[in-house]
Amino acid sequence: MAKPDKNGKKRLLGFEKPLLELYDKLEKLKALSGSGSLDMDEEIRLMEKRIEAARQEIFAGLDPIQIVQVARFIERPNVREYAGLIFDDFIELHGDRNFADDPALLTGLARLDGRSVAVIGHQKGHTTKENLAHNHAMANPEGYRKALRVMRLAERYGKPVISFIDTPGAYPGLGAEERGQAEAIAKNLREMAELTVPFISVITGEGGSGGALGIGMGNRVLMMEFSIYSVISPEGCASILFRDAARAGDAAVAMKITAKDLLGLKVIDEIIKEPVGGAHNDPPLAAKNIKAALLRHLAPLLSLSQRELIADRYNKYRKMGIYNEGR
Amino acid sequence: MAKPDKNGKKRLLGFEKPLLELYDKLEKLKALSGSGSLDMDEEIRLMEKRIEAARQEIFAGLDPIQIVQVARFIERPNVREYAGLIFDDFIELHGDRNFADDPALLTGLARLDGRSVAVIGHQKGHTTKENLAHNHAMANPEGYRKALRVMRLAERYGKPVISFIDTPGAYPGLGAEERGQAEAIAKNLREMAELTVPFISVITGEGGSGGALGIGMGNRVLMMEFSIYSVISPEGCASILFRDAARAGDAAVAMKITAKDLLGLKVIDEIIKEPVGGAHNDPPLAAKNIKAALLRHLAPLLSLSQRELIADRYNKYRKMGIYNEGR
Amino acid sequence: MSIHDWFKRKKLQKETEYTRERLDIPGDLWVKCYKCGQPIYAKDLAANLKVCPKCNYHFKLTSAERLAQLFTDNSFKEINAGLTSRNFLEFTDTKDYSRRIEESILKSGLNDALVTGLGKLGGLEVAAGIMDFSFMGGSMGSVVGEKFARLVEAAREKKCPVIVFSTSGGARMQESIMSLMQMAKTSAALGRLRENRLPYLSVLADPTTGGVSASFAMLGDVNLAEPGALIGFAGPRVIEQTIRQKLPPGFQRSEFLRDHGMVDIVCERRFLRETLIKLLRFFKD
Amino acid sequence: MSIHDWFKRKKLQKETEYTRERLDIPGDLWVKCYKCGQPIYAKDLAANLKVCPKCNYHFKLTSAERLAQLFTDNSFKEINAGLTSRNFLEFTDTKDYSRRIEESILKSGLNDALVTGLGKLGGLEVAAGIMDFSFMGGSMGSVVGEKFARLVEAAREKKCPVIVFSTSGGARMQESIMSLMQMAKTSAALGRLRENRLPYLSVLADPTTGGVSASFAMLGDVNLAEPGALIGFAGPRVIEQTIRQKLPPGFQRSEFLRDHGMVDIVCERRFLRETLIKLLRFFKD
Ligand SMILES: [Zn+2]
Ligand SMILES: [Zn+2]
Repeated sequence: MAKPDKNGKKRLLGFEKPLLELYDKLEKLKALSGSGSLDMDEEIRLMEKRIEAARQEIFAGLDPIQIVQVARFIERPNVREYAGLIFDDFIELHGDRNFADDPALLTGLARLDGRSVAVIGHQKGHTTKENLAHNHAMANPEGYRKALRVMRLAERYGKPVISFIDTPGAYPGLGAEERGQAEAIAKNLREMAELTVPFISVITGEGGSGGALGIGMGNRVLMMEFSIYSVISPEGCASILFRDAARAGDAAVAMKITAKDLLGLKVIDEIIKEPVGGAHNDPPLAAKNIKAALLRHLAPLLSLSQRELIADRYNKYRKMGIYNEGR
Repeated sequence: MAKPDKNGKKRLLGFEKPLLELYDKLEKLKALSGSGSLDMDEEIRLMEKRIEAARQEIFAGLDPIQIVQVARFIERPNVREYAGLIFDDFIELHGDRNFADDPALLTGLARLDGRSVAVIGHQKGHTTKENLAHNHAMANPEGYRKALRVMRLAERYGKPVISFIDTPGAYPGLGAEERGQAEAIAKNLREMAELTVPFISVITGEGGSGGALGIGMGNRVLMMEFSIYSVISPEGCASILFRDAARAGDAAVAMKITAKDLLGLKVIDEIIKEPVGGAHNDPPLAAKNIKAALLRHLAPLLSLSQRELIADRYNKYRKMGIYNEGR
Repeated sequence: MSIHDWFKRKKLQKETEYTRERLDIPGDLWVKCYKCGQPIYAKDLAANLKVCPKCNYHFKLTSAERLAQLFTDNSFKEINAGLTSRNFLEFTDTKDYSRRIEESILKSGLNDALVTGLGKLGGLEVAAGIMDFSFMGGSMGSVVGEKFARLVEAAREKKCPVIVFSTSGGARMQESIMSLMQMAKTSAALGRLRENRLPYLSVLADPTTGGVSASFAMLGDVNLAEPGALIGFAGPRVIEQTIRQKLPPGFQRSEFLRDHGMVDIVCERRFLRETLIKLLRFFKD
Repeated sequence: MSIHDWFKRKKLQKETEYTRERLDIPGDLWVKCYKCGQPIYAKDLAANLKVCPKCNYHFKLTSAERLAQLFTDNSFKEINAGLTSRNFLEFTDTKDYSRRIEESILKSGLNDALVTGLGKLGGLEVAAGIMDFSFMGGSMGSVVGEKFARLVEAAREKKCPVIVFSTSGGARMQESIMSLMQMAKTSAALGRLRENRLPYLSVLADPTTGGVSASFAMLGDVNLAEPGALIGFAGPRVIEQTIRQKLPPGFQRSEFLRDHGMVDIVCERRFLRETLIKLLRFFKD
């Protein structure tokens, strides 16, 4: 998954176009090397390095709306893939014991470095068909209720909870409203605050508003380097606040939605480094980085009592907000 | 509501037909008394007493299938009426905070002799239209979940729970199965067992199988004199076990479904006396009897700790069952 | 504030109502009902708690009006009134957020969209929060979240119940992610209140949508709603765009939410105070 | 017990299956699959854990077969095997209940519809209960309830998890109200287990309906179901009579229950043992 496929274009993001020329050259070198007796391994390696360097340069200078593109990229690893790469013995659990199994949200049990944990995450796909099957990771109330059920299961047996956030938002559908989308998210927020087990949230792609927060109230909130987290999409912000849908780029800047911005605002605790060119260029490496961060943040949480864990979380969110105290 | 209406027939049960003649005579006496100057008050009082005596005699000798008829009688007071007569300040609470408000099951908050309690009960109607609106008191899963929500609300604030049972059974519909009727009832059973507040159940009419038990696991289970409680309806039992739908009467006898039978089996704790001719003949008196029984049984429960309340309930149900120990 | 002032302000405030026409005032003394279109004598409307005597339409109330209807003994004492919003992101859309805040303060006479305080209802102490739609559409930013959290803390200290009247278009988008975090903050505060077994009554007024509905507004031990209030997570327009069809009548209204299990009691304004007192007494024992 | 005996007994036992044809045995060595109708060599079927190699149909297992598949190390030790049912109501329908019990004991070689005991799975101690449909359709009476409650008590004493395999037509109607009370008794036992934070895994096999589905079968920390099992509160016939229409295909089957949120894992029999062990290890940490 690390490199573009044969025709090279599908897996490149719009702003990666400058790489196309280099990839073309690489292909030609490979063809040349394969056809003749001339050994061009050295040249190929060199070209690959140039591509790597060019990619690194591009990604070092991404502006917010480009980061939005990376965060939403269809090739980006999804929660099921991360579950397989980060954990051992992942077992999916279906259903909210109530109404349905929501395919937009994956839940299960697994082992992190030998320790039992519950895993929760929004499920995207890599194709249109997959995305339709998972409703583009836009969960219905039953998704949030499934997540809560699994969190409570974990809590009952003292197992930490790890959530992976990657959603445009909670689904704004008719049935979702009928079945209490607002209630489902609200209840999750209150219950997450009171969870008696360590809880870490990782924003891996799109952190879309209440739909993201609905499973994201960890003791620690970590963000992948090229993920975003915001109260509304840049497009939504542009069309509502700026009254100009074309100004999504400006909105992305103004809203401070990148990992770096959010670290500055102390809304998140750490940025997890991504492989050059984004997580999709090397999912195992991305997973390795996530795993390392999870273990690092889990360690101190494991030594806290139930009361301390709740207090830790309460204090974290209690502090959020910037205002004038006034008279 | 204590006497038949003008044409006298509507509110009489089938086996009360012998009373018709007496009622006719009463009407005639009244007409006579009203038309002329002759004072016939004495005669009227006498006839009324004869009716009362005849009714008492009839009801003293009811066989089980006749008790089934009383238990199901459309004139029988329903939970909303009892709520108004037994409690003060009843406030209905709607909904399971999940999917729907089930009109087949009434829940609310009220005061019993000055003490806050939660009230739960199957809701029947007095007309076909009302019964349709309340689905003949056959609750869907959301009814059981609403009940559980209100029980937990009561528990959170240390308020006792009083449930009123009057249902042919849980609704066997398509949607009910889709939304987990079995799960809803099962969960209620487990949660009722663990309730940390005093809990009293009163079977006021039909105690129909799992649908009745689904809100009926009180520390004390009381039964109105002419109510029934069974695992299957006499008709169902007759057609399935006896393979003869006409043998419902035999089934009603064999199944031991009357209050007296069940007191003998120690499945219930007390029989609440009904007014002559059944609760519908004098709802305020029926309510008064229920209230007295509730207060009497509540008193000792109020002095138990949370742990003791759970133990009391656990032991009650743990003991139920008759078997041979064997070798 | 007179009803006259209220209507003047009403004209200034951004109307987020969906299907109803904007208020059309034929004169100073007469008001045209949003719903039935009938003219109502302004004094009659005020005397009727701002409920249309003809069709029972519940007009929006300002926080001041709500307080006056609720704390008839003037027992309400505001707390944390001084908190004001800050443009910490230096956010500018069609207008600078700082200027927006200033203008809203001037227009509404409030410092932000939530008024909090302590008072007595039916002789019982309560901590009360009243949202005001006239302050930037009742949107929730840092100030709303902070005042809410402090209100809950005050209740925990006094060991008294909390009542909050919600009316909100959702998040204060000018505060971006920080407005989202207020959902977490307010819900966490309610978690603590619950741990302390102190009751929380939530009253939903027209409209309550977005981040407020998906946090504290839905979390009442008892959720009450005024008749006909728009209540939902997503706004009707967004849903229509998603499902590409018109929404059925009554969708996302109080009665709909009751029938779908989310609202315990749809309560007419004239019964609201006594119902709240009954509930407070129930929990008090 | 040989597969041959099993089929002989199968013919005797009351078939509560709904849409499928009764088993038709063309000979001793060949079995016709209920679902696909294909003939299967009996030894192949047994070797394949009684799953049709052609269409994956999961045949019913007796408790003995289930135990053999599960406790491959023969570690299972039965407890409370001696309990037998009693005709305490002197109940007679088309046959005296006492006689029914005797006949069922003779036919099945079991004392009642639930076998309970302690054993080791993947090296971990478990308390296990296995229902047997061949004993009066797996119906739950006083003995099933009592053995279930004692099993849970044994688990609480040993501080080990509980695994129960359900297959049942529902309540033992011959015990009338007392069979209903077993729902309360078994669920209360699970409440205690939960308070003790000991895991409970529920495996639902074909069919699981009525009082068993509406009590312990649905209460697993994790609910597993074999593919295609009929699972529901009301039987399909009752529902059809109620709604007066045919039920859609797949209704009340394991996969339907998973999609409707009631079953965590639909697990093929060949993966069942390892999945249970994985789950036990998860909870054990
Ligand atoms: Zn009007
Ligand atoms: Zn087959």
